[in-house]
Amino acid sequence: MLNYLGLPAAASSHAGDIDHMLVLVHWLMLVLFVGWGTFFLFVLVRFRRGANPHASYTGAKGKFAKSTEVVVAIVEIILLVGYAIPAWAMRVQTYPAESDAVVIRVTGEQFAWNVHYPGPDGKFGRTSIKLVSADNPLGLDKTDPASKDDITTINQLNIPVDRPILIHLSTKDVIHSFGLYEMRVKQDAIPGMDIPVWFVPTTTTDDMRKKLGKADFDYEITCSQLCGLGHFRMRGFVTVQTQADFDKWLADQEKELRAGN
Amino acid sequence: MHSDQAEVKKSVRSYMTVFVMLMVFTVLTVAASRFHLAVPVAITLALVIAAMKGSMVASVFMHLSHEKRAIYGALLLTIVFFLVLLFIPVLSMMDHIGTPK
Amino acid sequence: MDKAATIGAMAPGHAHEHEHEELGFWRTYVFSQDHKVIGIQYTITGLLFLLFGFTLMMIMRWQLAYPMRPIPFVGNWFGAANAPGGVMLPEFYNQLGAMHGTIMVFLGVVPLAVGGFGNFVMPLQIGAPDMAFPKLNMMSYWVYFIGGVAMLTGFVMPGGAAQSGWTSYPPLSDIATTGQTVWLIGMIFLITSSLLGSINFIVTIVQLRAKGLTFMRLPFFVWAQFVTSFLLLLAFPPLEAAGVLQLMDRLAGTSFFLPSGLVVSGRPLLVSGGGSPLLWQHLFWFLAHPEVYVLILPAMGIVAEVIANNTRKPLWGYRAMVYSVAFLGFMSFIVWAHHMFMTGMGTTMAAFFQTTTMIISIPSVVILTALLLSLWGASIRFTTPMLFALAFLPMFGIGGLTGLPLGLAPSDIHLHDTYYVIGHFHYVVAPGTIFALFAGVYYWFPKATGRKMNETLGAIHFWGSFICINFVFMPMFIQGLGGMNRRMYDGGAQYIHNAGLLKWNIVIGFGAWGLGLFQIPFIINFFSSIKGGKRVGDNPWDATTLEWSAPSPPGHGNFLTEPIVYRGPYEYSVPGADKDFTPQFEPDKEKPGQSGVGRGGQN
Amino acid sequence: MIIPYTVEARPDTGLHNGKLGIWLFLASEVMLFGALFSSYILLRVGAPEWPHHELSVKLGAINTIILISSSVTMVMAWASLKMNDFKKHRLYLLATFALSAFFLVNKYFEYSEHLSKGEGPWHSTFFAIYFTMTGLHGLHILGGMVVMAYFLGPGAGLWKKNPEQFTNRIEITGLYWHFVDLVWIFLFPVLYLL
Ligand code: HEA
Ligand code: HEA
Ligand code: CUA
Ligand SMILES: [Cu+2]
Repeated sequence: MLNYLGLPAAASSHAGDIDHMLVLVHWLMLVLFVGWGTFFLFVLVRFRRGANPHASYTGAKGKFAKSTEVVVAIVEIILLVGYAIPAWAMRVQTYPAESDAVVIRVTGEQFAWNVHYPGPDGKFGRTSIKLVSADNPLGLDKTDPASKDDITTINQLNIPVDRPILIHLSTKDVIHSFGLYEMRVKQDAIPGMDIPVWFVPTTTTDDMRKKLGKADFDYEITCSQLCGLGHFRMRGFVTVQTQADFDKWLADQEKELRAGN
Repeated sequence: MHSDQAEVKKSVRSYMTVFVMLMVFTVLTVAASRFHLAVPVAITLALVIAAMKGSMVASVFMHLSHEKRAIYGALLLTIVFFLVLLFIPVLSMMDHIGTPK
Repeated sequence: MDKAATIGAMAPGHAHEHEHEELGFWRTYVFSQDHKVIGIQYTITGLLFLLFGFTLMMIMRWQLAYPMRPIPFVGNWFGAANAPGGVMLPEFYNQLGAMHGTIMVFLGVVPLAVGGFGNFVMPLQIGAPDMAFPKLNMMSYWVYFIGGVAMLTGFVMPGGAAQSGWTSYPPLSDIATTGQTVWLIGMIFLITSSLLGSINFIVTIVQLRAKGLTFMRLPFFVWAQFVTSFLLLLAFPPLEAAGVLQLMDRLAGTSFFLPSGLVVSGRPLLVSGGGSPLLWQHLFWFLAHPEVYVLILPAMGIVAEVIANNTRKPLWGYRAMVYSVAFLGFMSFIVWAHHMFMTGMGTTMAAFFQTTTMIISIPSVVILTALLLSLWGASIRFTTPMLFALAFLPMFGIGGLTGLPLGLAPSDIHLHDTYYVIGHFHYVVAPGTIFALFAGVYYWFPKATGRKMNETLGAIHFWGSFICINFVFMPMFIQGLGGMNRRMYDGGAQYIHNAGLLKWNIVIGFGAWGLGLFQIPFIINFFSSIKGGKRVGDNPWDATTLEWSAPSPPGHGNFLTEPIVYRGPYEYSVPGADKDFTPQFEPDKEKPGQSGVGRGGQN
Repeated sequence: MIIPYTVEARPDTGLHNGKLGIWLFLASEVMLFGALFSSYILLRVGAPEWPHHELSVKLGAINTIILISSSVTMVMAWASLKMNDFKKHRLYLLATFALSAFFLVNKYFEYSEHLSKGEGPWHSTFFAIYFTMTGLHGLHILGGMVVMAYFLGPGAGLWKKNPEQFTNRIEITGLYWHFVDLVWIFLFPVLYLL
């Protein structure tokens, strides 16, 4: 079934669970629809006026209806208790420890994604809305020592493969929604809140390009919540790299940062 | 007229009793608020008194103590949804994975 | 003793004609207090709004099929502020989207399904001379009309109409242009209108049922209207409150929905802060989920009537259907946050709302099953209303079934805010509700006018619409599963992962314009049949419910003699009867008259 | 054409149309104010701190007493009709009207004091809620006054023609009025005392 649903390639450790659920629900839907649909078409032909000029007052008999209803209810309970509730708990209760994970802040604004890495010291610098300006969209306080090594990018998220990624999601203005389709991640960014999102990417961008046979493939960040006239173009990119490549990327950024100052 | 005069006279007496009780309760709430009780206690007390006053108004002035079934039915439904509306949004704010920024 | 006699008292033919003449044009046709005239006013206004809302969408589908290309024919009408050179701007796309949603739901379907059919049919089906509060009824219509017009003035406001989606999520809507203020004012009018209407409906159903018409003898349509009215009555006020709060945010500088520390376009927003954007979402969905059942229940009611009539047999499981519809109504108040899974819900709340969502799907399955099984043993007449009613079943089935993966939070992660959601709900509202409403128009047209609509044009309308509409909405599931987001001005052309899905936008476009073309036979049929349709008697469909005992069209006060009900609503093909339908109003042969059944003798 | 049960009760439900209608209306009002109270709870629970004693308890308490008294005069206006005493009815209704006017005057002083201190709805979440809730409540008072004015003026003629219907109408007005009082009974502690 999975092949027929046409989902984007899966690239995170929990994507399998979600795809599995989608497959199961769609099986349920298909069986019900085909079952009822066949019955429906049969009845339309069999009991058309021409074939059955006199209707029966009593109509259908038997426990057929009740048993379908009970079956639907049971399947739904299994889906809920067996899959949906545990899978959701996995997403929102068992966060990786900050020490094991790659911790990144992502802040939405009309119409871009600001990405903020803590740098080698592992600490995010102080930010303040008073300092926000065109070349400092996050309002990073340059006087705070912790901010000295912080790396910020716009619409570009680099992450290492096979490591838990913990993102602190927030927004400066309106609601946006952080969607990574291949990672099966979607989370609204709500003003006034810092919302944690985590996942473990399993395939680097390069590997995925090879796997799909598409040289121009890239993981994308979509904005899934209407946020104004630029909503449709609020796109970012994710580059999943090997740990070595990622470390090198960080070091390059660091060098650039120092050169800039 | 359906109810006879004597019955109305009797209810007038209960209106007056309720009036006096409402006044007493009002004074009580104001007085209680001066004692600077702990916040949860103060809130509970004030709401309990308000609920008592409210139910007196509803049952006596609005004759809810002896109303027809259709009206009880509609109100029961309303109360259920009222409580849902009052508490589920705040409960779901408390069961939220985000933290204030 | 009892005033029921008054219904009969005014009955004789010339008495009511006399009254008519006294009222004059304005009070007969414009500020009428007659539920039938008001029902027709609602119906026509509702249909026009539907057509308007659909037109907006046909224009949008051009932009989605051929992004940034000038809109043919009408492109130049919109002015440089909206579509310079005939090419739509993103702001304008968002306006059209928000207004399409609002118009279809609040100005089209609800007024048509509840205000139109409910008003016209329900009092007739329960044997009442009119609604319980005729003046209030008139006011509901005019308040609705004013609200609708107010909302449309947004299009000529500076900055254009509301453009934050029909959901109007703040902070976006708080900082939006003036069109949003008009939208809010319009909504407050619409809500008030619906409230007045729902009070009237409930009182009418409880108080004005004819002699012998117990609750378990009510036609299913009346039950659907009854439950719908409760949804309107109790779910709408929270949105009214929310609307007031948003108006305060926009006009009085409050921060109900604005937290502290917002930076908009690089500048700090100067408000006190301390609000919560999620508060709006709770209040909005507290209404809007019950609202979707407001859209579907009257539709199910119409389908049930048409199916019973055209199968020539009683509905299967009437009782189960009634209990299900009541249960559905009740449950619809506690599922709302399934629209909010992605806002950061914890495990407990998510479990609660997923469970209630799964529970609510069961009564829908029961109702659909009952309607399907009603076909067993039938003698099906494929009349135009029946075609639409039959199509409703699998179409609602698709829409309903695709609700299930949305209702499970983990699978909703992938589907939320994609075209899958758009596909889901359009299957329930368009080939579902709209088809049911078409069935209703064809079915009750003879009651309102004394003439039938043309069956050939009807069949063309049906088959054309049925085929086209599936080309519109089926591809949306493919797009949604592939990860195409909704509310995308360029149809998602920016994104690499959508590349393979864009071709469907063209298919959908042609589906939508084809659908538009196939409405022409309907419009022609509708207007030409008013004067030119085939004349028919009072009961052209050989139906059993009370509305068919009144003259077509019914006069002021509806019935010539006081209606008395002797049996359940769907006594078709009763064994031993001399014809294949035994109306509710026909006395039993053995005990003629049964005049012992007084108004009070029922429960 | 006459609509049945506008005056007398339908035997099986025991209600006349207006009575059921007004209760349904009040049910919707419960949900309207319910949503506002819900917003209040949600915003207050989410707020880092909440202001105390911003409002004058004295003015609030006076208004509570005024409204409670007006509820009593209202129910007496109805009871007088039941006892066939139209004169007394008018006196009580007039008293109710006057009390509601006092209430609004009091409210006016309260509002203008806060506004002059710059404590408008834009000032803080607390004042936003205070003005919205009391403002909406005030509009309900105003609506009730319009209805009372009608029954003191042109509407009073119905007593001669159809006393029972007139009594029903006053009863319905009363139900609405008690509800407005009831809302205030909750607003007062919630806004002024907590
Ligand atoms: C009339 C309108 C209507 C109806 C009836 C429904 C019915 C249901 N809806 Fe839908 N829904 C909407 C209108 C409707 N919805 C709208 C407008 C939105 C989007 C709003 C927005 O964001 O803008 C939405 C969005 C929406 C979401 C949010 C998605 C998201 O944003 O991520 C969810 C999630 O749980 C959901 C679930 C359901 C469920 C479980 C049902 C269930 O009640 C369905 C139960 C029905 C069945 C299970 C079918 C049973 C039938 C058969 C078994 C028979 C098959 C028959 C044949 C083959 C003949 N809906
Ligand atoms: C009841 C609700 C309803 C109905 C019926 C429809 C009907 C249709 N809708 Fe829509 N739609 C919404 C409610 C509805 N919609 C909502 C709530 C949204 C979300 C908005 C948002 O994002 O905020 C939406 C969004 C939406 C989108 C997504 C836009 C986006 O995300 O960017 C699309 C895209 O194709 C679409 C298409 C259509 C189409 C092609 C129809 C067609 O099925 C239309 C068919 C209509 C008819 C067939 C009517 C015909 C009428 C007549 C013929 C009358 C004749 C007149 C007389 C006789 C007087 N709708
Ligand atoms: Cu940001 Cu949409
Ligand atoms: Cu819903």
